[in-house]
Amino acid sequence: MTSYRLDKGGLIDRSTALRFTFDGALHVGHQGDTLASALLANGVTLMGRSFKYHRPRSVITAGAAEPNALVELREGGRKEANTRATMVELYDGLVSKSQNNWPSLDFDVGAITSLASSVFVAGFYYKTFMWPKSFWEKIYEPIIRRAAGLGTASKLPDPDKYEKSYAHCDVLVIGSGPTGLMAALAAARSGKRVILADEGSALGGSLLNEQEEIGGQSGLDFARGVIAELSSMPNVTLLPRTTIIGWFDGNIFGAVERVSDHLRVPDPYEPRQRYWKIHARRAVLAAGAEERPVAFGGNDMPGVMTATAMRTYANRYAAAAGRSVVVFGGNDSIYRTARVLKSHGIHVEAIVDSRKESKADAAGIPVLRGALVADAVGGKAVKSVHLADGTHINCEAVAMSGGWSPIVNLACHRGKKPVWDANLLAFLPPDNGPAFTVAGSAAGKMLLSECLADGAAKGAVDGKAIEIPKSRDEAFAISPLWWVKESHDKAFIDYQNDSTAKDLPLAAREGYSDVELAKRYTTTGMATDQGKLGNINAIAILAEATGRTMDEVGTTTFRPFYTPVSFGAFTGPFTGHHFQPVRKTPLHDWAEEQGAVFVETGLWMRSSWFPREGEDWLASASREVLATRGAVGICDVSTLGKIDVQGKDAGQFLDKLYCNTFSTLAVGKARYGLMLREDGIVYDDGTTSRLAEDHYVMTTTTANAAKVMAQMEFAHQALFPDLDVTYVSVTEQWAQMAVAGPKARPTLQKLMDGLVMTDESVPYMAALEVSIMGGIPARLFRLSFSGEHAYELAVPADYGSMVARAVMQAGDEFGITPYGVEALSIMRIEKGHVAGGELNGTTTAGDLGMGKMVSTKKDFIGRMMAQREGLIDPNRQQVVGIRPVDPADRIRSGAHILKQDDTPSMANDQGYITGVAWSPMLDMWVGLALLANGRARHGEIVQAWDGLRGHRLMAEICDPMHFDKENKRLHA
Amino acid sequence: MLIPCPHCGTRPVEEFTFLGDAAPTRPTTNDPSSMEAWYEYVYLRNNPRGPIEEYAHHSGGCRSWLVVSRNTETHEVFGAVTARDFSKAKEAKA
Amino acid sequence: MRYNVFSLIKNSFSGHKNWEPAWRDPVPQKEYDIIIVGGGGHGLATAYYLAKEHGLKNIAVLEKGWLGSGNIGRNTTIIRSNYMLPGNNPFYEWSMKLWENLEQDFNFNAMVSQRGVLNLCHTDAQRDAFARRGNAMRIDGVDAELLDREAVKEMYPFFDYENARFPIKGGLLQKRGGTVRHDGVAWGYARGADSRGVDIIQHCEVKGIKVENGKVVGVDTNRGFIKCKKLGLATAGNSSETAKMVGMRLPMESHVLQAFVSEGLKPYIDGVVTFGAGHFYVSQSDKGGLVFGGDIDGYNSYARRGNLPMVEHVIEAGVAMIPSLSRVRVLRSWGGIMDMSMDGSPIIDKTHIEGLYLNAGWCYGGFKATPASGWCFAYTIAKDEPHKLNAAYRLDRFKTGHMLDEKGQGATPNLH
Amino acid sequence: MTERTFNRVSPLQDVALQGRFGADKGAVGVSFTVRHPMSIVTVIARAGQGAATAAALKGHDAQWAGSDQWFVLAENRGEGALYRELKAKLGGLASVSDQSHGRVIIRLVGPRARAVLAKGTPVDLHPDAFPVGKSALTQMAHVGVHLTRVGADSYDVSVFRGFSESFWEWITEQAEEFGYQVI
Ligand SMILES: Cc1cc2nc3c(=O)[nH]c(=O)nc-3n(C[C@H](O)[C@H](O)[C@H](O)COP(=O)(O)OP(=O)(O)OC[C@H]3O[C@@H](n4cnc5c(N)ncnc54)[C@H](O)[C@@H]3O)c2cc1C
Ligand SMILES: NC(=O)c1ccc[n+]([C@@H]2O[C@H](COP(=O)([O-])OP(=O)(O)OC[C@H]3O[C@@H](n4cnc5c(N)ncnc54)[C@H](O)[C@@H]3O)[C@@H](O)[C@H]2O)c1
Ligand SMILES: Cc1cc2nc3c(=O)[nH]c(=O)nc-3n(C[C@H](O)[C@H](O)[C@H](O)COP(=O)(O)O)c2cc1C
Ligand SMILES: [Zn+2]
Repeated sequence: MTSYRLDKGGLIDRSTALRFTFDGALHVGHQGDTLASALLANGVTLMGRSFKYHRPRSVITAGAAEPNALVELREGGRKEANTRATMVELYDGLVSKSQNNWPSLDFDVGAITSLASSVFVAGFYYKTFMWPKSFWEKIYEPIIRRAAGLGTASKLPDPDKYEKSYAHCDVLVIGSGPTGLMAALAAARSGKRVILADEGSALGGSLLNEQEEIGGQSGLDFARGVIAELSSMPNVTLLPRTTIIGWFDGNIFGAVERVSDHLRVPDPYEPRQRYWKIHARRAVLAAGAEERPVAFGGNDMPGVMTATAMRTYANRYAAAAGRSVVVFGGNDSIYRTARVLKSHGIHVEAIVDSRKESKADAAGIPVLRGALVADAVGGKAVKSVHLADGTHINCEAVAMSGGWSPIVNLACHRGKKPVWDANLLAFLPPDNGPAFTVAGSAAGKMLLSECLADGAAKGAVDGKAIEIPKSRDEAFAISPLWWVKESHDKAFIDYQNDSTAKDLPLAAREGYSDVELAKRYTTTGMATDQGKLGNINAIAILAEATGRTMDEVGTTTFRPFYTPVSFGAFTGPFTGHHFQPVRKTPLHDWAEEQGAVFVETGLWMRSSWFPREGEDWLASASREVLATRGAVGICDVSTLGKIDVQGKDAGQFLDKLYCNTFSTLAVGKARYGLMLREDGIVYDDGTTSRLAEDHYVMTTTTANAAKVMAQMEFAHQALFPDLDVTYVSVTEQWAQMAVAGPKARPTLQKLMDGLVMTDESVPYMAALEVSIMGGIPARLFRLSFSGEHAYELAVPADYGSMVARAVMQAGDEFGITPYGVEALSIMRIEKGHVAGGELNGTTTAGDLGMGKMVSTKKDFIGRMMAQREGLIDPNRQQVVGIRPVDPADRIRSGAHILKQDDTPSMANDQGYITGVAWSPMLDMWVGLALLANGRARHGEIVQAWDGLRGHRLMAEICDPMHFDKENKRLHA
Repeated sequence: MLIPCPHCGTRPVEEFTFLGDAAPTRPTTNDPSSMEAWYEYVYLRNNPRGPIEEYAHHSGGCRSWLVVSRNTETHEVFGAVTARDFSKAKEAKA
Repeated sequence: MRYNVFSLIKNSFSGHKNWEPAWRDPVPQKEYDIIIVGGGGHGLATAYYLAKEHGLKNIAVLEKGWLGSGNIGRNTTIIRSNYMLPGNNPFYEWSMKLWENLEQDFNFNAMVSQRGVLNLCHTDAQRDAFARRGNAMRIDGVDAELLDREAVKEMYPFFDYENARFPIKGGLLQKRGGTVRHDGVAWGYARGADSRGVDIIQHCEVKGIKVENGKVVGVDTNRGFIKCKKLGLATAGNSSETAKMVGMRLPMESHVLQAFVSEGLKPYIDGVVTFGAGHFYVSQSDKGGLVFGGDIDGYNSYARRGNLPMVEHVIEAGVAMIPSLSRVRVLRSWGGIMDMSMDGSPIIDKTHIEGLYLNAGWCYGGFKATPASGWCFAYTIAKDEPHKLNAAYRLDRFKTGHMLDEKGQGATPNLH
Repeated sequence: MTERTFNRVSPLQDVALQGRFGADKGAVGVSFTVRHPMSIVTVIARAGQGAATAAALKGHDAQWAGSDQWFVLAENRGEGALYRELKAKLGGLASVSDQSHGRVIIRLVGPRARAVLAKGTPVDLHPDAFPVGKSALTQMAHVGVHLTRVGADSYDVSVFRGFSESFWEWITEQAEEFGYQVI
């Protein structure tokens, strides 16, 4: 086909030659083209296939609402499915492909579904594919799935970067047509902070696409002048290529800036897209209006498009949709369209005006009044049109205009519904108050002069007016034109979803007459354009079919996103390893030197084990346990939450937080504490030490540190505001290491400045402020999670690794070994100490065997609710020890417990294993479990049932303390 | 949604953690006869469609607990006070 | 008119002009034996089973909006029975069994698709918790498989295994889990109930409940007073408001949960997958859109729409799990109002008022429960006592301390 | 008391390497400095002592850090010296906790510093809303931060030490488009 590029005009740079491919064929376009305009200019009108019937499709629009010309853009990890060719700025080297066809776009086998299309009406699949039952998943559904969907998404990681940013302004103006430019100008001249955003590749809105006259110059020059003024003002931010995607609570707008999508690849250091959250004190929506198609037969055929699109292709892109055109509509703008096309040398065969009369100027072009286009005829391209009265007109393209729908989407994102205007034949935006106003065509102002004035008025700050330039208005008179029922071919409402005008009365007949039900039954409005083109036509047809008014039918719900948004934009830089921040302990460097393998624990990286040559995790952890229990080990416990609690009422406050008592704790001592939730369930545990009369330092578990802090803040501020207490997290100030084992004391002794460590000077549960290594302030606690004679030493974090190295050196003569959380976990299970598996948010103090700790003398969080019958029932699951009867067997965490002879069933389920460990001390697997009435069942033989992994073995219930029951080692 | 923190100024919802209705008051006694009151305090909520006074923690900011007045149907925010002031005012009323 | 391929072809010859309405649009009668408030999945299923299983007549479902306008019409359509507590497990498995025969039962293709539900785990502790859960399932005859990293990788090679912040260590798979077309469920139950004589009355809002001498006698609606002998409330996110009509306060908060759909794609992800290191779950609809969601926004809400922070949160998690999602586009977001209970489990029970029954507290898991919930609620209403399957869903369990807390979060509804 | 110093190791020691990075055209947009070692002390007024504490902190570099809370900063002080000094001075009025090792302060200077920070914080950094001397507690990149405007074009951001490396990676990446240097 010959070129459809017009000889002159357009905002394209003819001196550039941009090469691109579509389905492998090479084409050339210019800077300023979109992929759609360049394809049209190259005579390529077949751009895609429809969803259900695989009908040949081309562009319907020249903008964001495009439902048909969706392509696969780019390749590899950059491949994007469903990209609107109308929004793709052409770049050299662009690669694109058509979608949803096989074997080719031109010859698409899927089109045979058209033959059976009389069966494939709206909702057909709800009525069939039910027999035989097994066929649905095996046969029908896979076929449907393969047929459905449009483009193919890449399965490779995206190589590009994304960014997020906040922005704040006094006035946000959305849309930069005549309305938006005036609004931004009015606001900006007052000195206020203004952001002007437009999704177009350049600012100017419809002024870039139309032949207008404003202030004695062309609309384009007017726009350029305003933009120049705005860009010179420091209080103005211009955001072209930026779509406002939604309006949210607090007048917060989401926006996506396509920073690099117009390039083959982004510049280094530049993101592909930037997601903005704009906090706007006030915003003006100047989004314009969308032209509606008319439902006539074959209104989806390549060559049929909205009149605005056809004018835009001619004016802005110097591309002709066809050499001869029929213009069809029910309003005055069709005359303008015909004149514009004529001015570009495109032959207009006729203006087909559905109305009997119009005063508009036809510039000598033949006009058929009171006439209707019933069908476009052709196939892959329009060859002619049939009018309802049987007239036949040859043409290559049809420009249609059903009227305008103000783009009210954003104004409806927070729940309000638009209101029908029977004169304008348009849904107008609801009143959202002064923080978010709507101006120009988006508010139903269809004349240019009205748009300029309305924009200026709505943008003005404190009523400060700016001068409004004179302009020339086009005539605007409109009559309803929705559906030409004389059509023979399908008349499409929702192009992409292939829903037709006839589907809507069918839905109504079947009981789906509510607009929301009709939407769901026919899928009208659910495609990527979200009904921007078709919904109002659908409402009109539904109204007629059910004898209701437009308002009675109403619109479906407008929801974000205004246009589809890439996941990457919302993700920003938080991908891959940067999904969440990494939190490292002050001993990280030291642990790394020691060859630690790290494990994610919440956001922390903790040293998990310290393998030596040839060791797996189990061998390493076992060796670490043996070394610790045999002599001395050192473990990083810095991740435990540490909270400084100070003040006159600190003790009283802790008494409220814990079920046991802290106000009586002696200075210089630590105590284990159990914290409940208000519902009586255990929340957290840890030791709290009293450093001074009015100063405690509390520790929490790693997992709950932040939650406990929030609970304290709540308890103090909301429940007990009269207590004179302060608390602050000092977790990060201290590097903390457990030094455990029979040689712990002689090891640490070497670091002490002056302190002679004895059972008297540092007794069990001592908590002392000491000085080490010649003046480093430290805290020394004699605590033990491992069951050994052990200490925890805390030093200011910057010294952490240095001190850990010193401890290693001091312990060298004893064979000191670093141990990680695996070894820690083995030792705690050997000793029956509870941790995450048992503190699972459903256990009580009694379940954990700590019922005696619960005070009955004071008020504390959780006291009352803990006494409910369900929480004191003796048949509750209680913590027990468990070990295989045959020491060669391996019990597994997560196995359930059955009585010795019971068959597996929920009714027979007695509990489950919460944690297991290979005990190098006992030479067998040992575990902890929660077992119904477990404390009374020590010695019972049970089944450890692990059907999930195909294991079942006999195990013995025992005391949770598997090792050193008398705690001799602790006090050794 | 923007929350006017009395300490930090106006901040967006992502900096806050919510804990629901602030109307229930923690009983002051542990007397067994108060069980019903405790149950109501811990478990029952008015859960209004419309205005609510709710606890919000400025967890991503100053870490104060606030009581925010807001409409649960429109998400309109009317204001915020500190939980401390709210509790004291409630106490004074009782 | 029965739906099948023959009726479809036959109707195509007459241009589909002769289809009968899927359900009638009746004028409310003055009195019903049983009124169900709420034309969502649970209300419609209840009416269906009251008619079908208990042979009851003279039933109405009153729905304030259009049929299925509540959470049934806006959920992410995941069905599964991977629960672990004795009070929950048999109930959800019964639901699964009902799903498996549902369409033939009510003659409507709701596209029950047992594509498998895979929960990923990222830590040893999570794997242990899955082992516990999987065994609780298996012990009761429910299918469950524990997968290691390699097995997950074989199923979904395009997830992030190399560069992940929280590496995938395995997962718990329930092959019988999957998805069901949400609207189809509402419509199928509606059609099934209607054909058994139930009056489904749309745009009929209950505004008051009349109780005399401790007994329900009827409801005030925007279409007048309607008498009834028994009244079942199945109003999901609006439950506190309806309970308030008889002066009841519920152990419940209403929260907004958002969901999302991407542009349509050719088959991309086969089953349902949930990410274990952030809140994200995804499946692909028969139409090709990726349907996904995550956490509730976190604040009390009746607004059916959420805010951007949760959008970002969910999508960040999604891309962390599947890096190639980065260039896929999200098309639409919406919200529904969840009846978040104080222990994350539902309530199906009688109340202290004679003839008044309550079905609520479904959190984000009530879609999968629809058949069993309707079935059990119908039983409870018909027999005036709970069935053993819903015996644990007592309203007084919070008072007695018999919570059913699968997540162990306690009385903090927005954490369930 | 004599002030003793020890060799403190910054968690960013191996990460914050000097040089120029990112876009290499034109002047740098932002310069980063890690302020280390610093003395940082949290001061929290006891009940009813907010005003008195604030008065007692006159003359110190005290930055607002929440209701009746401050971070007091100093450079070139020995280990624990500032903490001990404030504890002695404020005894009874306020609680004092040493955080010198617990937080890392990164200073941003330059014409694009504000744009870099806006990528993280929802705080409006316009000088009318966030003048010199003002501090805010907020979040950036999933990390809690304490942010202070210390000059027209300069800001201090302080984060928990454990997050500092991650945070450093994020904030410097945000500056790439403007070109940045680490001093
Ligand atoms: C985004 C989202 C995702 C979800 N994802 C899943 C999932 O993947 N899997 C899963 O199992 N569950 C999921 N759920 C939960 C599930 O949808 C609900 O738990 C379930 O649908 C609730 O039961 P329902 O269908 O009866 O509720 P609804 O459909 O909400 O029905 C309640 C009905 O009561 C009506 N009503 C209320 N008040 C009155 C009144 N006064 N008078 C008359 N009528 C009234 C309402 O209009 C509504 O139609 C999700 C929910 C949401 C919102
Ligand atoms: N009968 C007719 O011919 C007729 C009918 C209607 C309008 N018009 C004319 O159209 C013009 C309308 O001017 P206007 O300024 O109101 O609109 P406009 O169409 O000129 O500009 C709207 C701009 O808003 C942008 N936009 C829309 N939604 C956006 C979003 N969510 N994010 C970012 N940008 C977005 C669009 O890209 C567009 O550039 C007037 O000249 C009017 O006379 C003519
Ligand atoms: C499983 C599922 C799939 C959906 N797929 C689409 C879709 O492809 N296109 C679309 O526009 N909306 C889709 N939706 C969203 C609906 O349009 C609608 O937003 C949702 O049902 C909530 O209703 P509301 O937005 O009218 O309040 C889907 C919803 C669900 C629950
Ligand atoms: Zn605050």
